[in-house]
Amino acid sequence: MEIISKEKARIRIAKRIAQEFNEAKEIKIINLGVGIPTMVANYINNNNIYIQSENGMLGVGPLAEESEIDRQLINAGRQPVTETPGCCYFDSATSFGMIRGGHIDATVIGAFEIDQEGNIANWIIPNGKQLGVGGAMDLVTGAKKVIVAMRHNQNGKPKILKKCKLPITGLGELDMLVTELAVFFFDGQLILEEIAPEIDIDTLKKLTEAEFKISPNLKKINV
Amino acid sequence: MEIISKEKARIRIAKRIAQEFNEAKEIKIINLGVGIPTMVANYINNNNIYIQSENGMLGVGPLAEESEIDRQLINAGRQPVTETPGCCYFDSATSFGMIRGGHIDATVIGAFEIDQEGNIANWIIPNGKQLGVGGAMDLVTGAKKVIVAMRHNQNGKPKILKKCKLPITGLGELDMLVTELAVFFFDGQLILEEIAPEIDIDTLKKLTEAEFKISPNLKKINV
Amino acid sequence: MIKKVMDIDEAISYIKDGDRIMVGGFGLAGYPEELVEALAKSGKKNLTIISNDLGSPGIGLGKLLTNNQIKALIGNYYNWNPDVADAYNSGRIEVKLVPQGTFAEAIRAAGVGIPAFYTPTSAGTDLSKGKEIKVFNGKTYVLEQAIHADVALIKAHIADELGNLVYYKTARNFNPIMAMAAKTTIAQVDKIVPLGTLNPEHIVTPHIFVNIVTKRRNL
Amino acid sequence: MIKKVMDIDEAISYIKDGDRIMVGGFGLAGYPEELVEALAKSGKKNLTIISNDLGSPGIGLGKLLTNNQIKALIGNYYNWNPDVADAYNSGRIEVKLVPQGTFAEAIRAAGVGIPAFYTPTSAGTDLSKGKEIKVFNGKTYVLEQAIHADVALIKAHIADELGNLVYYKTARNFNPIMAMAAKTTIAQVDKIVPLGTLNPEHIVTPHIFVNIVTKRRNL
Repeated sequence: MEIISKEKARIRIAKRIAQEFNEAKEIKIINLGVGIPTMVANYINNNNIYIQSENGMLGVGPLAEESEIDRQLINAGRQPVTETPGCCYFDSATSFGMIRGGHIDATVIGAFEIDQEGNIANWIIPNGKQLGVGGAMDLVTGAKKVIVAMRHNQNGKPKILKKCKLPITGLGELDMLVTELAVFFFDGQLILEEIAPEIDIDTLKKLTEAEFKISPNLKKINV
Repeated sequence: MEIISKEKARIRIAKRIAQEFNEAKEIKIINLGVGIPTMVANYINNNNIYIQSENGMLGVGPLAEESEIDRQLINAGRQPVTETPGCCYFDSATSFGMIRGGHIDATVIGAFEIDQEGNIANWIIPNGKQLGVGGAMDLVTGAKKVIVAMRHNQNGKPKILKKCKLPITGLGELDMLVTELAVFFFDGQLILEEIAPEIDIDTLKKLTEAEFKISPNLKKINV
Repeated sequence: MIKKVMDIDEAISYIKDGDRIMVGGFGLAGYPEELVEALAKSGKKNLTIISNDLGSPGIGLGKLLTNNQIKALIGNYYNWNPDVADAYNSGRIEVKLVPQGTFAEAIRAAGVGIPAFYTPTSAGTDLSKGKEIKVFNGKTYVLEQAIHADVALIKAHIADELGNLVYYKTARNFNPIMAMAAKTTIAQVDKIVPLGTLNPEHIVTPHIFVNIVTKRRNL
Repeated sequence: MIKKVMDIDEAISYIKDGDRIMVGGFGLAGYPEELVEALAKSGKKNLTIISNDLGSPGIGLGKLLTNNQIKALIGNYYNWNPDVADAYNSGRIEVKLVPQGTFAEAIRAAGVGIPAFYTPTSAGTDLSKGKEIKVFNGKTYVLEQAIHADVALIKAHIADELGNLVYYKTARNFNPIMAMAAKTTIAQVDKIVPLGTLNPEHIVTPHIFVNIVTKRRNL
């Protein structure tokens, strides 16, 4: 039933998003969420990209190796990280000042659901077991570009919907959606820009509840 | 006509206010305005007192001597100052955060007029030649204790009024008023706590337009 | 204003049952381990804990929940400690979730005398329900109120004898803003140095915001 | 986002007639002397200058007024430069007075995405006339809006090659918050050092807020 294995899907999504950043000719500041978003860093090979972590650091380096671990130097996913030259530290109000103030060029986040109005649901699945919002609402509102990284479907159930069923994180904040099967831009509506080489548009439509337009420049995902 | 010369009056006011701070047994942070308030520092002999300047310094030292002058190290009156051990620098938003947030124990300011409702007028005399408010409105609102240092009269005209005629700086913010002739506390009304040795209460009443109560513990100013 | 260097247990004695307590830290980085430990041992109860998260089950701030010392939580991310959802669902504690950026700004606001501010964060979501909204330049904003506390327990790296503070890496997080927002701020530090040792340009938290300094026993 | 080290005149070429320009400094301390000088020479006009004060007559920012480059001022204290009152009274310029603390907070607000906030400052005075007021806990507050700019001209002491900044004594003042509040921030610095030279704990303005770094010619 799976067109692409979970592990391959995650790597493809991360690589495709890294492409966006690898093309940057000017300095860009990005914030990476937990999960696939964190993996994006592994595929960035552009010195113009600097990673901000909302717990108070700009210039986050790779995850710390065993011997480098410092429990007081972590990213927002509580993982031990390293420093890069020119990095700096600041308090949480300044950190979210950067985010809310529109100084972050892009945020890459995961999501449970996306809808055709550009809404993102990624902070809670009401089941009584979760109690947390973190910085998700600030990030989708504040970042100049909101890139969602997620599997196209969840156990065969669509995640790209006509209307989010889960509580939303922000109103129409989506700019770009990357799944293992498709790349969409959002500009008032979803626009399919790239499609996986394994499938055709009819298959994609069956796997996608939301309405979407097809770009006249439709390409194959190439990572 | 003058009961006390201008220079003696200024020194007496500064010394009397310094008394307030010289009694402090705990650390106190104070902010001193331009004019007589700045002179208060000359009479403070208590290591518990630290001076904040709203242009971004805590731990302001004495005015700089000729050889020590650094044009990038000034107080809010644009005078070159010196550092004290443990001093620090911060931006203007943090500086007024200290002030507005109630972290300053006392501010000493000059005034054009005071009234019996505790209003202070010290930011403008509308004559078309002045255009400035500075930090006065923030200081009277934010400081825990607002001490006004001013001459009792201006060329024979009362400055302590029933109602301020000049535009006010803040509503009922006065806590203490020190002139060369009297010390008043304000607690919903003006209360005379100390009187100059040169005059009696009837003379003071003639020189003061505002109504005031007389403290049962009335004392002579003793500096 | 109290201002002195004292022992951890004496410092904790300034906390009363029912107090609103801010605690710095993000996950297990930057929280004042020994102050939290001493608070857990003290048995103080009916506390409102204002913190980013509640550590892990039985670890760090999680201990206060295990000990039934908590009446309410104000914070933003409790998924690292599933005990919180359990306690909330069984009605043992109240929980108020605030988006992390709003949480940080509301703490700073309390420190700088701003009673309320507008933010775009959470507009149109469940977390803005019941809050005042207002449109500026065609965009919707939510009015959020300052978050105050009775006591802030913070962690810093070095203090001078007056209580000027510097921090260490991402252990900084909420500590500098919580220092500003509480009536009494207690800082746990790794080291206390003589006055004049810290470079005035490098001080992050001026001593005006710090009431009590307490030195960490175990480094 | 532009981000590079460039010459002062090239940096100033990013300013257009009619721009809203923030300029750091308090009195004659902490304002970017050479950037202001270059702006005066450039002859750019109809500028709105957002600054604490306007230097002295014909000195510092005062030069821009002498040159008739100013359309409007937003700031708080012009008594050090009597030319300002003259220009205002004769109708040559507009002036908007904002209490200094509100001015600072409104600049920071612009930088951190807060469109408006409540402050107790100026409540009941002439400067709150026409502004929205609201009572919190029995006390009256005034709603103040963020102050944005097209370009910020700031002064710092040292920059690294990325634009991380540290300041010098009371020359810090409005510079760090103005860096956050403008679309384009241009920093005049005394020295540029290689990446990794500045201690990450000592950086006051992270490079995210700085677009152009320009080195002072005359020290």
